[in-house]
Amino acid sequence: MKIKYFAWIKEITSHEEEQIDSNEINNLDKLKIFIISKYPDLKKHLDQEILRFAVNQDYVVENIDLNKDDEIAVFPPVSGG
Amino acid sequence: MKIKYFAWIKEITSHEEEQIDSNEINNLDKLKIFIISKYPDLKKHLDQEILRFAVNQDYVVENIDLNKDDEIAVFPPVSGG
Amino acid sequence: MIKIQKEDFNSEEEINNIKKLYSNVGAITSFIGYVRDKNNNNKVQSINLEVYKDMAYKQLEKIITKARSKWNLIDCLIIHRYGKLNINSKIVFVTCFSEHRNDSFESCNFIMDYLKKDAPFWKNEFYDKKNEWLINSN
Amino acid sequence: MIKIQKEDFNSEEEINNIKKLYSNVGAITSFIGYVRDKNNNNKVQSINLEVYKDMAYKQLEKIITKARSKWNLIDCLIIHRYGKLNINSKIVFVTCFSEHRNDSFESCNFIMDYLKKDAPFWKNEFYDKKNEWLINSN
Repeated sequence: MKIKYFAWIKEITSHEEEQIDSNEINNLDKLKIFIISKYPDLKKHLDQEILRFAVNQDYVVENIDLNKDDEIAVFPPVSGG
Repeated sequence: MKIKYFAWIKEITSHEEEQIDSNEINNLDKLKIFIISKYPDLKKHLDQEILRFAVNQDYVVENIDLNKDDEIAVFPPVSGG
Repeated sequence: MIKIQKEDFNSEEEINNIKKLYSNVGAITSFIGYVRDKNNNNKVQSINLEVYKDMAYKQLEKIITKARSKWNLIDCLIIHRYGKLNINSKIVFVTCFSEHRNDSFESCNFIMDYLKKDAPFWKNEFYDKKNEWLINSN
Repeated sequence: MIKIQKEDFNSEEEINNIKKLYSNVGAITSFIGYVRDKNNNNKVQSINLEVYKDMAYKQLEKIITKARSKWNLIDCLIIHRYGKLNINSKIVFVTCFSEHRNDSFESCNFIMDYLKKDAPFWKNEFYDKKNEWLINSN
């Protein structure tokens, strides 16, 4: 699956996109655990519920299953308009 | 004083402006009486409170004194915008 | 600024002429009213808009003053046309300039409310075989 | 219609391109958001607006659909810019076309509310010696 990072999240991860292919990361909660282990600086933001997650361009709050060709985005609160 | 008529009121009076100079017409109530005597077709609209009056470009509802150089306007409810 | 004119106008230019004076403007809300092709189930051909110009300027100034007392308005523009207007023509343009969105939105709506209630304009609507003077419902 | 673009736009032309399709449009409400010269007491030099484009289109479509279900909307246009924007630049343009005023006013305000809450754009504001990522307050 493809993971995308935006705004200052991208500054923490140092890249805007990565491909993660593991049979074990098959839902959003597992992906969250994977991400904060890879980028420990994200942990406090996840704990403070500052991180937003979108799966295939829709906001997702609950844990949901993930598929190989899903696009998951991780980003901070928006500030458009 | 100068009297101005607008919209369909003007169609009843047949002109858009007239000069009235009488020492007796020294307040708005007297002017109203003068107007409906001169244009009897206006009476029912005055009675139904459809006529609007403005003195020197401000709406006036109460009876007020009128002066020689006042501009009084008589018109129906507005429909701008 | 208040303009009462027969001519059409370009909303982009009108907005830019005022916007360029203020770098603190963050929000502009505009309303444009048009002549519609139908009204009360009658097919409209055109309208004739009559105005009492001196009073219209005075009343619209009052409305802007009232809006300024209620919201943080940086500037405000009202353009109202008069004369013969065909369908699809612009009739009225109200634009409110403020730092933040809420002030521009609410003041623009407020000005339109009072304009329709107090500004001395009268629409004479022309249909196929008759014409009719309109009354604003509010 | 939704446009997510770097380029500036001409509001008069954008409105006319849609208005000419509908003779029953009597009311248009537009909102334009600009880059202000100051924010939170900092003098702004410029902003960089980042966007997640695919998601922005999808979310803005959803917001328009929701607005259409609540008000009588004839059409609707959203333009949101991204990239480097200097002060006084337009950021966002929302225009709602309806028969009557109330529908255009309320839907335009509603769309702006949801756009600020849900649309995946991020402002990075550049001051004299630092920069800062913003968060919308609502």
